[in-house]
Amino acid sequence: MSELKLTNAQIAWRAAQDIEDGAYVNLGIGFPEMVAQYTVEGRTPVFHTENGILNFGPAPAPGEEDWDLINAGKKAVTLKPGASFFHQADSFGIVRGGHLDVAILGALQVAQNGDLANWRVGNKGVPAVGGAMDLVHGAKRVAVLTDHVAKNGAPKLVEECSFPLTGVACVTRVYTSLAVIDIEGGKFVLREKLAEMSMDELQSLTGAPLHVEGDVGELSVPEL
Amino acid sequence: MSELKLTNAQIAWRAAQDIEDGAYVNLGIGFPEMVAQYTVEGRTPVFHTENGILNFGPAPAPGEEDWDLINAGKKAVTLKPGASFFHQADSFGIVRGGHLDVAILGALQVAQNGDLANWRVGNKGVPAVGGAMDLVHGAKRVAVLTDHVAKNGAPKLVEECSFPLTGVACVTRVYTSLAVIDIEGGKFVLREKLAEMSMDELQSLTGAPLHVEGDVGELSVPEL
Amino acid sequence: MDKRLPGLAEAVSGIKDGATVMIGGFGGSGNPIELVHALIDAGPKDLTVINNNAGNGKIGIAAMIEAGMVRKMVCSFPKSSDAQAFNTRYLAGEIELELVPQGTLAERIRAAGAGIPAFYTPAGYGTELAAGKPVAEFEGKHYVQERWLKADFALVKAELADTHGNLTYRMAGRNFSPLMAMAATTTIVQATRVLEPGGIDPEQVHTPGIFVNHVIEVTDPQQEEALIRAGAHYERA
Amino acid sequence: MDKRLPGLAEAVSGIKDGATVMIGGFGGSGNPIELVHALIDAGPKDLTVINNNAGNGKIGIAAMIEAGMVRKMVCSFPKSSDAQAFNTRYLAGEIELELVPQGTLAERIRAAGAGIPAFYTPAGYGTELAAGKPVAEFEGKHYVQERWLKADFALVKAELADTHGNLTYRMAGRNFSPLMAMAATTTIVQATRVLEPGGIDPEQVHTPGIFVNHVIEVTDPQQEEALIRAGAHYERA
Repeated sequence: MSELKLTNAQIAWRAAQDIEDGAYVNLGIGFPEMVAQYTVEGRTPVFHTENGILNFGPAPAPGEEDWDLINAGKKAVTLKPGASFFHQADSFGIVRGGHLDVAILGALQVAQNGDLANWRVGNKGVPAVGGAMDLVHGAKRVAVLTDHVAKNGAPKLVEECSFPLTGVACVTRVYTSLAVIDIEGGKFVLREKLAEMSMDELQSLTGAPLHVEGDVGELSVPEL
Repeated sequence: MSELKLTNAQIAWRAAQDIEDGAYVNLGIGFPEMVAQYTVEGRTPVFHTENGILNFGPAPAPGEEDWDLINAGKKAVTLKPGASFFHQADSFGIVRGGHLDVAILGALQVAQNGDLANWRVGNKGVPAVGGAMDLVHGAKRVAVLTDHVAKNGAPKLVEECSFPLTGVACVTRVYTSLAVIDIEGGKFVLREKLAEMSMDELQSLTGAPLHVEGDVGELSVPEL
Repeated sequence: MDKRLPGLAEAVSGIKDGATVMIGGFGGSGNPIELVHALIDAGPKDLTVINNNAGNGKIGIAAMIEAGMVRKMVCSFPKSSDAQAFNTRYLAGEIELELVPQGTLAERIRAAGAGIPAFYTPAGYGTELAAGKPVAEFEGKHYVQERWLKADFALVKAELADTHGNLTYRMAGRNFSPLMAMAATTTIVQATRVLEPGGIDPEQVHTPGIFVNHVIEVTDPQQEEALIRAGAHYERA
Repeated sequence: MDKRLPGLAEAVSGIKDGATVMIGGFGGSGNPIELVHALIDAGPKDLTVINNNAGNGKIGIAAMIEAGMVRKMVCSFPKSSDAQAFNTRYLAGEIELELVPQGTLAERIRAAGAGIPAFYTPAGYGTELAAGKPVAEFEGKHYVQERWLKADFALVKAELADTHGNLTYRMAGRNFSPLMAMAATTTIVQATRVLEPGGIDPEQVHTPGIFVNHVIEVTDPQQEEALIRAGAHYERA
């Protein structure tokens, strides 16, 4: 590691460890999609995509794409045995109705009460929301993958989001480049951190108090 | 005719004349189901039953019943080419969503503003409503088939229903044993009556004023 | 992932006193008779049962009522050719009834499955079945606000299942079953045939497996209507 | 009953200036490209278009926007690999945008088709997209009241149709199409094959014919994604 933080692949790997066998999972477009690559050996989660498929698989070989078989990111996918198609009202019924075990999303900011901002930075440009505001409600666990701080060094875990909200009090766990943090009772509760990083240093990179309840584990991931 | 009124079969026949080719039609359980028997030659309406079938046909021969293929009255039916099955939320979406051309129902009482009472007489016994309260909303035309007066001679077309309501201001046309009456602007508007019956006599059997707008046609039906 | 259970008794063993149980079927079509009879054998009490009807003859839901298992029925049409089991107890004040217009019943169940806590419907506006419910006007017409209807368990009859719980239904036996499968915390399915994953064309799945918890193969299921016509009577073994 | 029309031009000829038009499809899947291009040839103006996206490349909805036919887009995600047509006009204030969360968009369309004027969803609560909308609390959680979303026309791509308008869709091309078919006054379908009644198994119908007004056979339909990758450009003939 050139600097003291996990790569995106390593964050995705860590999140994948918490996905149980047979879990129904929605992975947000982009970075969260990497989680599928690190599925734990012997576990077979079922992936949902909000445009209307359950149990899709990885991208087909180049040239083998069928453009009626795409995911919410508009990328070509394949089907696994036991797949199903449905319309978008049923698909978001799956989301809102509490049927997913976990939804994993990206974040611009997460507040200590679980508020999430991940759909736009400000008021400029063309706004686009897609399924983000639906996906943060309903899943049994709503997890976020993110660098611990923004490119400009500003904390992404904050007391209150300054960017436009995607949802209120919706995030339950955050996997960052430095730590694993649960959101419980309106507080950030630290579960794991990189062994090489002190509590003080981690707190200095976090925009709201980190609470400790019980042991803090070591955030340990393989080279990827 | 032994008395000066239409038989149920004749009322059903008259209602059938107003069903256009290709119309989507729901016939209430019981008396209204007779309308299907008098479908006008050359027209092919599509019948909907709220338990989840479009384009069902008449009862099968005795012994040929399949009890997964029944109508809302729990009677065995058959399928016509072009039939489809769907669940009950979609089926009542068809009803509420305005997709039926006509729903034809029975009545205990109809008020001059279109209020309908057809699900229970009073507060005694076991109440049962089924789809009655849904079927009175949404269809482009909600028609009623009924004897003009009750068995005890009381008018069934009234100023205000005394029996518990099924729906408010929902009926658009009433086919009775004596007349065809539209409900428009909160009034009974007489469209057709038996030629042998005077206006005065018809009015005396009706619990609210009959209005005449334009011609009153002759209610003329074959012997059945 | 394999959602199969070896038998009906295992399937219903989690249904305890006081549970709310949705049971698929309309009239004689689509009733999971074998699951219901297994539930009678298990014998939980104080149940709230959600079905379009309130039992017919001396089998199925009627036999549950006879066995004293049902505290409350939620249904649209408790009348049947032989509704004696329910009628007697209802008129004696021994069983509670929540009467719901059929389309509202279907939509409330669908809403529960889809995470919609409340919606507006024209059905029932101005009638005694909407008494006390909030009303609102939209575009000049009046509507009643109805709430979602959830359950702890759903018992469902399918034609085909795969081991992931993907289902197809047979003809009008579909009725409330896809909705109930969405609305219950635990959905238990009896299927005439249980296939390996891939056995059902993904475009032809009626209920995706995400809504199903347990699948039991019942290869030669009975038909409620046929049993009733034969005068069948079910009592705990 | 035969809902077939001989050609695409006849199918879209009823769509006049100011109409609201739902167009099925999500990304490159399920777009009725041939119907949309026929609509560009017909050239009505001042349209409100409802689709998940706001056009991509220089074909389909993007080409409608280029042609100056669209007054307002209702969509969840106006961004695409090449969303130049919409972006330019939106940033210049020449086209209106109603941005709706995707699940809410689907549910609003479904509600219109099912006669539900309003419903409550958690999506958007506490965000700028719910600003000004009624909110309510159910069982300790907050929800936003959303209204049905209707249209004058829906343009839909199906795989199979029969002459009664019963439809099946191909894979994830299904997306919004069954909902839009319910929600529009007039639903116009292009299908790869049009069969006689009975050609589709009644258990496998995805959209019952009651929701469909016109069917046109387009035997070798184009795929939006493939056209965009090939750099296709559609302009009125």
